[in-house]
Amino acid sequence: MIRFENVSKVYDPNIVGLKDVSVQIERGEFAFLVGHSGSGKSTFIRLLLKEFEPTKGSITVAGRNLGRMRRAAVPHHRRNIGCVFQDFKLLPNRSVAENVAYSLRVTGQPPRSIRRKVPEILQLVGLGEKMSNLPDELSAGEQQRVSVARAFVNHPSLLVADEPTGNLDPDTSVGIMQLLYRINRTGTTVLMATHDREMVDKMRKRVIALEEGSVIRDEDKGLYR
Amino acid sequence: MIRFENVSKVYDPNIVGLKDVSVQIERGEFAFLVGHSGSGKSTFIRLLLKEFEPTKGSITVAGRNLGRMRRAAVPHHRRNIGCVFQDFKLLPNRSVAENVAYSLRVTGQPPRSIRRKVPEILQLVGLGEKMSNLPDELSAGEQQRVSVARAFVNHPSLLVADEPTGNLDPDTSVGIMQLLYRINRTGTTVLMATHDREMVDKMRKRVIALEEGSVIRDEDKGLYR
Amino acid sequence: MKFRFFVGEAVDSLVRNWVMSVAAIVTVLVSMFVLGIGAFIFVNLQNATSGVRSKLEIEVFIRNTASPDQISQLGDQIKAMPEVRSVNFVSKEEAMNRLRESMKGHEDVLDALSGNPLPPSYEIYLKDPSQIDGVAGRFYNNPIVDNDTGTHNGVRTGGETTDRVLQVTHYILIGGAGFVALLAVASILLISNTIRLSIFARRREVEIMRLVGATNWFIRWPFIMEGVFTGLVGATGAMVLFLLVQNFFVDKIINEMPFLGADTVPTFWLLLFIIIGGGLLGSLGSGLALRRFLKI
Amino acid sequence: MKFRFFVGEAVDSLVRNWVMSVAAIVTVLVSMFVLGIGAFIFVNLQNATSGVRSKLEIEVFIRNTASPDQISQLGDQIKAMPEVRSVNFVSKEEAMNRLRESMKGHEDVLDALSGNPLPPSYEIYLKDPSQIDGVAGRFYNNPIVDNDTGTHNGVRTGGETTDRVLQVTHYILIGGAGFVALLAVASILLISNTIRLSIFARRREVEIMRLVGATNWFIRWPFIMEGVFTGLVGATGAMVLFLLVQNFFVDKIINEMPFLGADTVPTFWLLLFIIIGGGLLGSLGSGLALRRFLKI
Ligand SMILES: Nc1ncnc2c1ncn2[C@@H]1O[C@H](COP(=O)(O)OP(=O)(O)OP(=O)(O)O)[C@@H](O)[C@H]1O
Ligand SMILES: Nc1ncnc2c1ncn2[C@@H]1O[C@H](COP(=O)(O)OP(=O)(O)OP(=O)(O)O)[C@@H](O)[C@H]1O
Ligand SMILES: [Mg+2]
Ligand SMILES: [Mg+2]
Repeated sequence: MIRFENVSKVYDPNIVGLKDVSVQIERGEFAFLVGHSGSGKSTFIRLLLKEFEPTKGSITVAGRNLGRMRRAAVPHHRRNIGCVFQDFKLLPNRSVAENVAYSLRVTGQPPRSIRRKVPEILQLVGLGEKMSNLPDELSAGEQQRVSVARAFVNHPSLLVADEPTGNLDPDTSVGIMQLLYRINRTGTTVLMATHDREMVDKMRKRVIALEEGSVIRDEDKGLYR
Repeated sequence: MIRFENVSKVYDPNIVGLKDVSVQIERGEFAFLVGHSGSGKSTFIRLLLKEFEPTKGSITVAGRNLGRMRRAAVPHHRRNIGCVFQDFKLLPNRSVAENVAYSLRVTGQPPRSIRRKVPEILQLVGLGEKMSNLPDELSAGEQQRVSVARAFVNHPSLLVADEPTGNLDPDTSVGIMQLLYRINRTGTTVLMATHDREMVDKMRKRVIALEEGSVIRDEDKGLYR
Repeated sequence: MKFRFFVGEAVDSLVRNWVMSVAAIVTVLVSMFVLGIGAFIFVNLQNATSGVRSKLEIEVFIRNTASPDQISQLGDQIKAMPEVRSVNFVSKEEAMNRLRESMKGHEDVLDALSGNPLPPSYEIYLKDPSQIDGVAGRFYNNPIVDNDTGTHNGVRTGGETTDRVLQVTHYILIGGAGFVALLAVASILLISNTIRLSIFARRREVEIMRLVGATNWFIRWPFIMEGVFTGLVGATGAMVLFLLVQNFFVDKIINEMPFLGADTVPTFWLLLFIIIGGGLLGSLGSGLALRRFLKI
Repeated sequence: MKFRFFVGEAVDSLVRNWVMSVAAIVTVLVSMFVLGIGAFIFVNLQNATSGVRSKLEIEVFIRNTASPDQISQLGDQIKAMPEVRSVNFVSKEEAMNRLRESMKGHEDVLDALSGNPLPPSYEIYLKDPSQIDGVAGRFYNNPIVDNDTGTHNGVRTGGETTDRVLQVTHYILIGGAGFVALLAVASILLISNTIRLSIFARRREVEIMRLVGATNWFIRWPFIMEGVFTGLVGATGAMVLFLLVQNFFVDKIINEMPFLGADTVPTFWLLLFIIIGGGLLGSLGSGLALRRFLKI
C-alpha cells in the first residue's frame, strides 16, 4: 500500500525532515508512527499526500509512484487517502456538517447520499448536536473529531491520522481508537502518528519509530518504547 | 489569586460552556483542570483572560474584579497572566524569536533585555536552533513549545496553560512539566488544563474536574480519575 | 446539479465573507460609476463641441461674370460632395443686405454706391470640419470663383479661428477619450486588485480544499461565480446611481440648455453594459487572482 | 525608541504581507494618478475656455459729435470699472481700415465715400464674461454714446453667441469640477476600502496581539504607519507617472498649441500634494479600518 524507498526530505535552508527512510506498509495493516517532537512524523504524512516532493527517494502509494504522478491526478490520489490533520485544517467559514460534506462533494457524490452519510459519521464521533456550528465554536477536541469524521466519511482505502487524539481526554481517545480499529478490520490500511504511549502499548500493533528523520525501530506488535 | 463565584457561561444560541462554577485558587498553588472534551476547560481559561464576559457570576483575578475592570486596564491584566493557548496562537508572519519577543515588547521592556531573554527561554524549551524560523516551518510540538516559551518569558504571577503537552511526546512533556513545576516553586500560580492522565497521576497536585460545565470534583493531591 | 452547487457555494461565500464581498462590490460600484459618468460627460462634450464646430464654414465668392447656369451648376457640384452637410446660396442682394446690417446706422455710405459691387457666394457647412482645407482646395482653380490672379482669395475659410476652435475641441476630445480609456484601465486594475486581495485572504481555505482532494476547477468555479456576482451587483448599483444622477441632475441641465443636445443614456444600453462589463470584470478579476494563488 | 519600533514593525509588515501591500499601493497609485490627471485636465480646460471667453467683448460706439476730451474721459471711466480687464480704443481711421479689410477686393466701394462716416469705439474686455449685461447697461444712457433715440444700439455685446459660449463653458467647468470632486471621493473610498480589506485579512493576528496584552495603540500605531507608508509610496508612484505623462505627452501638446496656455504643475506642489494627500489618506484609511476591527 505504502512504499518509501530511501526517502529524504530536507527543508530550506538545511533542516532535515526525513533522512533515508525506507518503509513498506502492506494493505490492511495498522501501523503507529512514533517519535519525539520534530522527528519527522508529519513530514512522512505530508509526503504521502504529495503536499510537497521528497528531496531524494521514491514514494509509492497504492501502486502509484508519486514522483511520476501527473498534476491532474493529485486530487484523485488525495481522495483515496483519508487524512486527520494535526492542526485539523477545517474550513473556518463552514459549519461542521459542511466541512465533512465537502470531502464527499469533491468526489461528486449525489446530495442525497451526502445528507445521509454526514449526520451518521458525526454521530459516530459524538458531535451529533454540533452539526451546524462553525469550527470556531467548538472546543479543540471537538474540532479534532470533526477532522476525524471528515477523514472517515469517504471510506478511503488508506487512512492516515496525524496525532488524532492529541486534544482528547483518555475516554474519548479510546472511542476514536476503537473506531480506527473497526475501520482497519474492514480492510482499510491505517497509519497513525501518535504520542499516546498508553494507547500504543495497549494496541500492540506495528510501531515505526522515527528519530531526527531516521527510522530507528520498526517492529510488529511493538511498544511505544 | 483566582476566584470564580457562581460563574456561568452560555454560548449562543444555548450551549453551556460553564455552569455555576465556584472555585478559588490561592497564590502559589498548582492546579490541574481536567474533564472530557467539551467540558468547559478552555472556557474557564478564556474567562480568566477576559476574552469574553461570563453570562452570570463574578470573577476575581489577583484581587481585581474582571466585571468591573475598565477596558483600558485589560491589556495590563493580560500581561500579568502568561497563557499557553490550546491552538498556540502564534503570529504567523513573525519568526519564533519575534513571537516570544512580542509579549516582552508590549510591556515596554528595553530592546537589550529582550535580546537577552528571548534566546534564553527558547533554549530552555529546546528550540535554540529554530529561533529565526516562521511558525509554519515548525512541527506542531515545536509550535506548542514556542507558545509555552512566550507565556513564561514575562515571569507572570499567574501562568495558565491550556493543554500545553497535547502535541508533545512523553519525554518532551516531562521536560515541560518540570519547567512548570520549577516555575511554580518560585511562587508563580499555575493552572493547567490537561488530558495527560499519566502526568496528573504522577504530580499529585490539586485536580479540578469539570463535566458539562460543572465542577464535579476538586481535590488536593488528586488523580486524573 | 454541479452548476447549482457551485452557484450555491458562491452565494454562501459572498454572505459568509461579507466584509470582503462588500469591499469588492464597493470597488466595482465606485469604479464603474466613475467610469460611466466620465464616459457620459465625454459623449456630451462631443455633442456640445460638434455644435460649435458646425458653425465653421467655407465661403466661395463667385465672379460677377458667371452665368446663373454656371452658378447653379456649381451649387449642384457642391451638394454632391460627400463631405458637405449643407450649402447656402447668398445672392448679391443678400450680401448687400448683410453688409448694410453690419454697418448699422451708416447705410448712407452704401447708398452712395453705383449698383451692387458685392459678389454672390456659397456658404458651405461640412460634416467634419477637419476636411475644410481639402474641400476649399477644390475651388481654388475654378474659373467662376472670384479669385484674383495667382491667389485664391475668392475662397474663404474660418481661418485662424476655425483652426483654433478645431484644435481646442480636437484636443479636448482626444484628452477626454484618453481620460476615459485611463478610467477604464484603472477600473479593471482596481477591481481585479480587490478581488485578488479577497482571494488572497482566503488562501488557507483554498489550501485545505486542495488537501482534501478538490480539483482545481472544483475550487475555481465558485470563486469565478462569486466574482461574476460581485461584478453584477456592483455594476447594478453603479447603474442605479447613474440613473439617479441622470434624472435629478442632468435632465435639469438639458432642460436649461437644450442646445447642448445632451443625450441621456437609454436603460437598455446600460443593462447591456452592466451584464457584459460587470460580469466580465468580475470573472476576469477572480480568474486572474486564482491563477496566482492556485498553483498545483 | 517606541517610535522606531513602530516604524520597524510597519516596514516589516509591509514586506511580510507584500501581496496586500502591493495591492494597497496599486490602489493608492491608480486612484491618485487618475485624480491628478483629472484635476490637470480640468485646470487646463479652465485655461482654454477662459481664452475663448476673453474674446467676448463689449463695443461702445461714440457719437461723431463727441469731443476728444469726452472720449478720453469715457476711456478713463471704463478703465476704472473693476469688472474691466482691458480696453481698446478704435479710432475712426482704425474702424475704416477694418471695414476696408473685411470688404476684400471691393475697397472701391469705400473710396466712393465722402469722408469717414464710421464712429470711433471702445472695445471692452471683461474679467468675468457673465457681467457683460451689467457693464453694457452703464452706457445705455450715456449722451456721447451713439444710440439712436429710444434704443441702445450704440452698445453692442457678443449677444447670443456670448451667452451660448458662456453657458457651455460654464457647464463644462461645473461638470468638470463635479467630476474631479467625484474622483476625489471615489479615491478616498477605494483606498480606505483596500486598506480595510488588508487589515481585515489580518484580524486574527490582531486578536492574538490583544490576547498577549498589547494595548490598542500598541497595535494601532504600526498599522497607521503602514497606512502612511502605503499612501506615500503610492502617491510617489502616482507623481512619477504623472510627471512622465506631463513630459512626454502634455509638453508636446503645449508646444503645438501654445494658445491653450496649458500649465504644467510644478514639482513643489506635487510634492506637497503627495505628502499631505498620500499620508493623510493612508493614515485615515487604516485609522477607519482599525476602528472597526479593533474593538476592546
Ligand atoms: N516548512 C518547513 N520548513 C522548515 N522546516 C520544517 C518545515 N516543516 C517542518 N520542519 C522541520 O522538520 C522537522 C520535522 O517536522 P515534523 O513536522 O515532521 O515533525 P513531527 O514529528 O510531526 O513533530 P510533532 O510531533 O511535534 O508534530 C522539524 O524539525 C521541523 O522544524
Ligand atoms: N464560541 C463558541 N460558541 C458556541 N459554543 C462554544 C464556543 N466555544 C465553545 N463552545 C462550546 O462550549 C463547550 C465547552 O467548550 P470548551 O472549549 O470550554 O471545552 P474544553 O473543555 O476546552 O474541551 P477540549 O478538551 O476539547 O479543548 C463545548 O461544547 C463547545 O462546543
Ligand atoms: Mg507533527
Ligand atoms: Mg479546550
